[in-house]
Amino acid sequence: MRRVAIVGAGMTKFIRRAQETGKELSFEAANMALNSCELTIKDIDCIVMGTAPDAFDGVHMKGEYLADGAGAWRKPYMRSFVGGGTGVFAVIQGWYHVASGLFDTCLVVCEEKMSSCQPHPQGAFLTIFDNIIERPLGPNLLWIFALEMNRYMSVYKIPKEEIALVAVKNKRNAKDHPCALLGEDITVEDVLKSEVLAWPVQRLDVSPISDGAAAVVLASEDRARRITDKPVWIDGVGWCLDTTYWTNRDLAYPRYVEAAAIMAYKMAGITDPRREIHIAEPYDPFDYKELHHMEGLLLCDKGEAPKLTAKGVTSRDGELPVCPSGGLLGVGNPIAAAGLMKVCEIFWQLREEAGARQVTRKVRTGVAQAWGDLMQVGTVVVLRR
Amino acid sequence: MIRKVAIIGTGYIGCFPTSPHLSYKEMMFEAACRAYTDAGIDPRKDADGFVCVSEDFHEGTSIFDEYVPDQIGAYMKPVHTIAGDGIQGLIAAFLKIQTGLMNIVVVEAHSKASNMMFPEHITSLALDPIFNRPVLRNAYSIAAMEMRRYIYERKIPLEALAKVVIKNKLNALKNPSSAYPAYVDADEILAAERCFDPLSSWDIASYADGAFVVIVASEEVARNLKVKPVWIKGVGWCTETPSLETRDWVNATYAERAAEMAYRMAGIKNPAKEIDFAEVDDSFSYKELQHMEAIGLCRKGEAGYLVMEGETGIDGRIPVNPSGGSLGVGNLMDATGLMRIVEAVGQLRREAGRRQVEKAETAVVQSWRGIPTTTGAVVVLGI
Amino acid sequence: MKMIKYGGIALKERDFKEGRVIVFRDAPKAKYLWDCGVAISRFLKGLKEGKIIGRRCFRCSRVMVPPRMFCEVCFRGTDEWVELSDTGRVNTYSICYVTWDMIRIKEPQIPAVIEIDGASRGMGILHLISGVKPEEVHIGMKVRAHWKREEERTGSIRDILYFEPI
Amino acid sequence: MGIIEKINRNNDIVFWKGEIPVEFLYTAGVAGERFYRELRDSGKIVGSKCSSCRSIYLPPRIYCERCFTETDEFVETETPGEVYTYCIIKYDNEGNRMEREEIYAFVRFPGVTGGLIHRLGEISPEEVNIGMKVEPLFKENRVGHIDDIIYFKPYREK
Repeated sequence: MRRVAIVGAGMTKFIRRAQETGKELSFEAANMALNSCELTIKDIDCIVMGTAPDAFDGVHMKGEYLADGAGAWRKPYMRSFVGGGTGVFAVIQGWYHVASGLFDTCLVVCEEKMSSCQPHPQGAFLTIFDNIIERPLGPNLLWIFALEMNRYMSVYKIPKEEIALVAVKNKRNAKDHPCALLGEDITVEDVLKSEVLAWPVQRLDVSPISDGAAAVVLASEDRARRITDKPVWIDGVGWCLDTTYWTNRDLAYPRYVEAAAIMAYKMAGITDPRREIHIAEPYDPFDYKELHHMEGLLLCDKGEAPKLTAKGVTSRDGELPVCPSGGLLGVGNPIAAAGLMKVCEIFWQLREEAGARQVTRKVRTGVAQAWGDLMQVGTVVVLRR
Repeated sequence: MIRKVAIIGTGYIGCFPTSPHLSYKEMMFEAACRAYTDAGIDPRKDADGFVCVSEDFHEGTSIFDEYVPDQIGAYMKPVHTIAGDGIQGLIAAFLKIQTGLMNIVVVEAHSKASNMMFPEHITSLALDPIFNRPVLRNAYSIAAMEMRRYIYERKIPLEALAKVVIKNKLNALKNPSSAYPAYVDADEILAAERCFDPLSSWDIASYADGAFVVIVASEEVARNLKVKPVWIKGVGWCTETPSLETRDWVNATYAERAAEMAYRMAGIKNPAKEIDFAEVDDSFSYKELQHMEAIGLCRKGEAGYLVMEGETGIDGRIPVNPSGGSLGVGNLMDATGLMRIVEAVGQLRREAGRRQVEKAETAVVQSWRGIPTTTGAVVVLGI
Repeated sequence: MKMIKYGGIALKERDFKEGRVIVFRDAPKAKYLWDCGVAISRFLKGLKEGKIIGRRCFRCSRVMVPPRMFCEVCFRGTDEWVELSDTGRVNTYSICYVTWDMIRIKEPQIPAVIEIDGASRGMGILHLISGVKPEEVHIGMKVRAHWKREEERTGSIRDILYFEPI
Repeated sequence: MGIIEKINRNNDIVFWKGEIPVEFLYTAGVAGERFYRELRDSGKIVGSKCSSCRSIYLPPRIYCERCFTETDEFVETETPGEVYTYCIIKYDNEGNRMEREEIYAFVRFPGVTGGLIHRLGEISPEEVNIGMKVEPLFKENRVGHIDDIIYFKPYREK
């Protein structure tokens, strides 16, 4: 199989309401990614766009609308999505474009402008539910998280305090991220006292709605070595979609994340992820999701992730730094862009370019993961220096 | 180093002007069952990956990939959506097989256009919201303006466009799966009101419902099955620009670029000679001519003559849209490209019945994503 | 090393309210009339009659609700309709204080996944719980559907007003 | 494989009505903001210029789509423009006949890549032709909207 590397990365600030159009945000991120590896658009063979529901940006076929902002002028350009899993999936899509042998370079861009959606982006989320037997109940996105979180807490007997530690850690980490929307010092108390939205979900358990874009440049092995002396290899990719009928599943454990992780680990030759993975960016739109996903990624036993967090294992100076970027909880959550931001973070960490966010231990192998749809999809990439 | 990749099975249901007896899930399930039966494979055991093709506002559901896996046999497997045309979905499957990661990949696309209460409003929603959408009260105005400039530059008489409609609707009469077959004459078409002048309603393909599943496999797998493989010899796709103001209004540059890429891969130097028949996008009558020129079936300015002289009929020198195209079968939105693939596979396997073209060894299939886009894809198929 | 410039100009709610930024508005007419198809038409008809209908697959023997005409595990057509009980157990629940457009409500809603009796283990549907104090709801709680009056039922998931403790 | 039981009586057909209940609020963007401010405040139509390929984009944008570099200069567009193509629309998006048919045209300007798509006025459909010169008619009370141009009308030399 042809080896593919990430050679450049870029992103915009994640902000609540951007002045830029979605196209302009895409350009800013893509341009930064190209500049970071000193390439121009002429060096790019194809473009991949990842962006989730059209109902955020308010443009039907928004992949088409965003094309010029992503540098796709007269190039092969394809948009994919798997709900919230899109940001990491876009890298997988870019990977198969280059690994196929058809292209040597690929620019991957992810964008989301949620602020266009009125009266609230929840209007778009409402329409992710089944059109006939769920939407008439007036569901909101918080429901599914709350239902899953409650199930997770109940099955593994996890107290809310332990989960809140994730929000505390990630928002603190985000203070060092120049693009972060919500980097701040909070305490477990603050989380537990914050407004109850949909119990057990409280205001500070949730990542903020945001506008933003991110981009990475991928290259084949030969090209990558000519572009940079620090390529970061995409050594494993995996994705999996579980049944649509989410009310027929046990929400306590994300088996689809496990399936995606196993696929990616197998490809990367990883047999003992707990030893071989040095750093992780699991998807954390809500604090408990980080824990849920660490378990799905087989980085710890089921129900054990909170203990690792409490022990400090997952902090930046810990043995397994998790979401050193600040994650979605701290940096912000422009859905697809947030997923790609995680890949950017692992890229910077493995190259030791993360500045104030650089983790203490030496890291060589990292994993980024995103999740989405009706608690249904896992997307995983394994990256190596 | 390119792996040989084949289409090993196709299945579909449709096409209908409406389809109230089945939900979209049930339609997808039926199409999938037919495709798996055609290929003789079990999706739960044999398929490595799945691609579905859809757009949220066509479905009325955000992030539609949620509602895909169960009914196509993809539950707990690698599935993703391509928000593109069916052919782009097919290309995504092709690429995955090229990596060596997968051997059998299933592509699905469908249309439930009849479920949209105001499809033109949805099309308008694709327009730039700050420069174009506030001005244009009908999305067809873009096609109308493009048609005007195209026929002006190429000096194409309206009779030639009427001929495209006549031919495609006639071909559709020979296609049991078409939603809008008809025998019409030029006078009837030319007398119609130009409701979006210069477009008349004859020039616009009406929407139809249908579901399509195509199964793609590596050579090793294809050779071990009973089916006769149809090889994917070349693929190409391209987006010109979403900007109405900076695009090429005369040439379908996206199709030109996509075709160049596909022909290069397939080793085709002279498509007009080497291609036996073509399925090209005809969402609007003038688009068939524009696309024929773009993918090199004739020189620029010649398409009108070819059609007028009957060269693009089923018995002509270069049959174009033997299926009946979008004008005859119906506009299947994101599924249109796969409908054309299914037709081409049927022709190459010589299973096309009354509309079988005589020489069917190499085919080109082209798609366009519809107004207001400049995105298209091209696939070269052969036996 | 190049200077890194991160794009993204932050606007404030104020900028919009006070007209300091040029904006365009649109309300799409994204309206649909969906085909319910075989399985869901029958499910809705059942609800009108005060019944919850499931569907069985003979190969894996699962009884599925919501019903579907295909079994995703076996990949084959499902085989027969099954009339389920209108009782079940709470699989998980939440106590929600905001509406879908994030307006705060006084009386919280209690959405829940309810495993329906008569369907296979773990087969639930999304619905609401009421007629109980929020703090008394618990996972595993037995509940029964509280139906609308027969003449008010229209063939909708809302023909069940909510589930209440037995 | 297959659906074992189907609907075969029209009596049993059921539809369900629904929608995507959202509204949208779009910012004009960095380049759009500049365009609409100039239009509103000084009745100018500005494009943006790419310093590497020297293309002038209209509508303006912050990047050159071809070179994919930042555009760095806004320049005023000279009128009159020229009708590149046009159409006459008689029905709206719901198929209703419009009270008055509208003529839309793509108007290009000298030295500019791009142009503006807008209405034509003060002319009947039969009189329009490709290549004709047109100029914008501005509203008096402009708010920063594309409708600040009422329409383009046939150009008469002053």
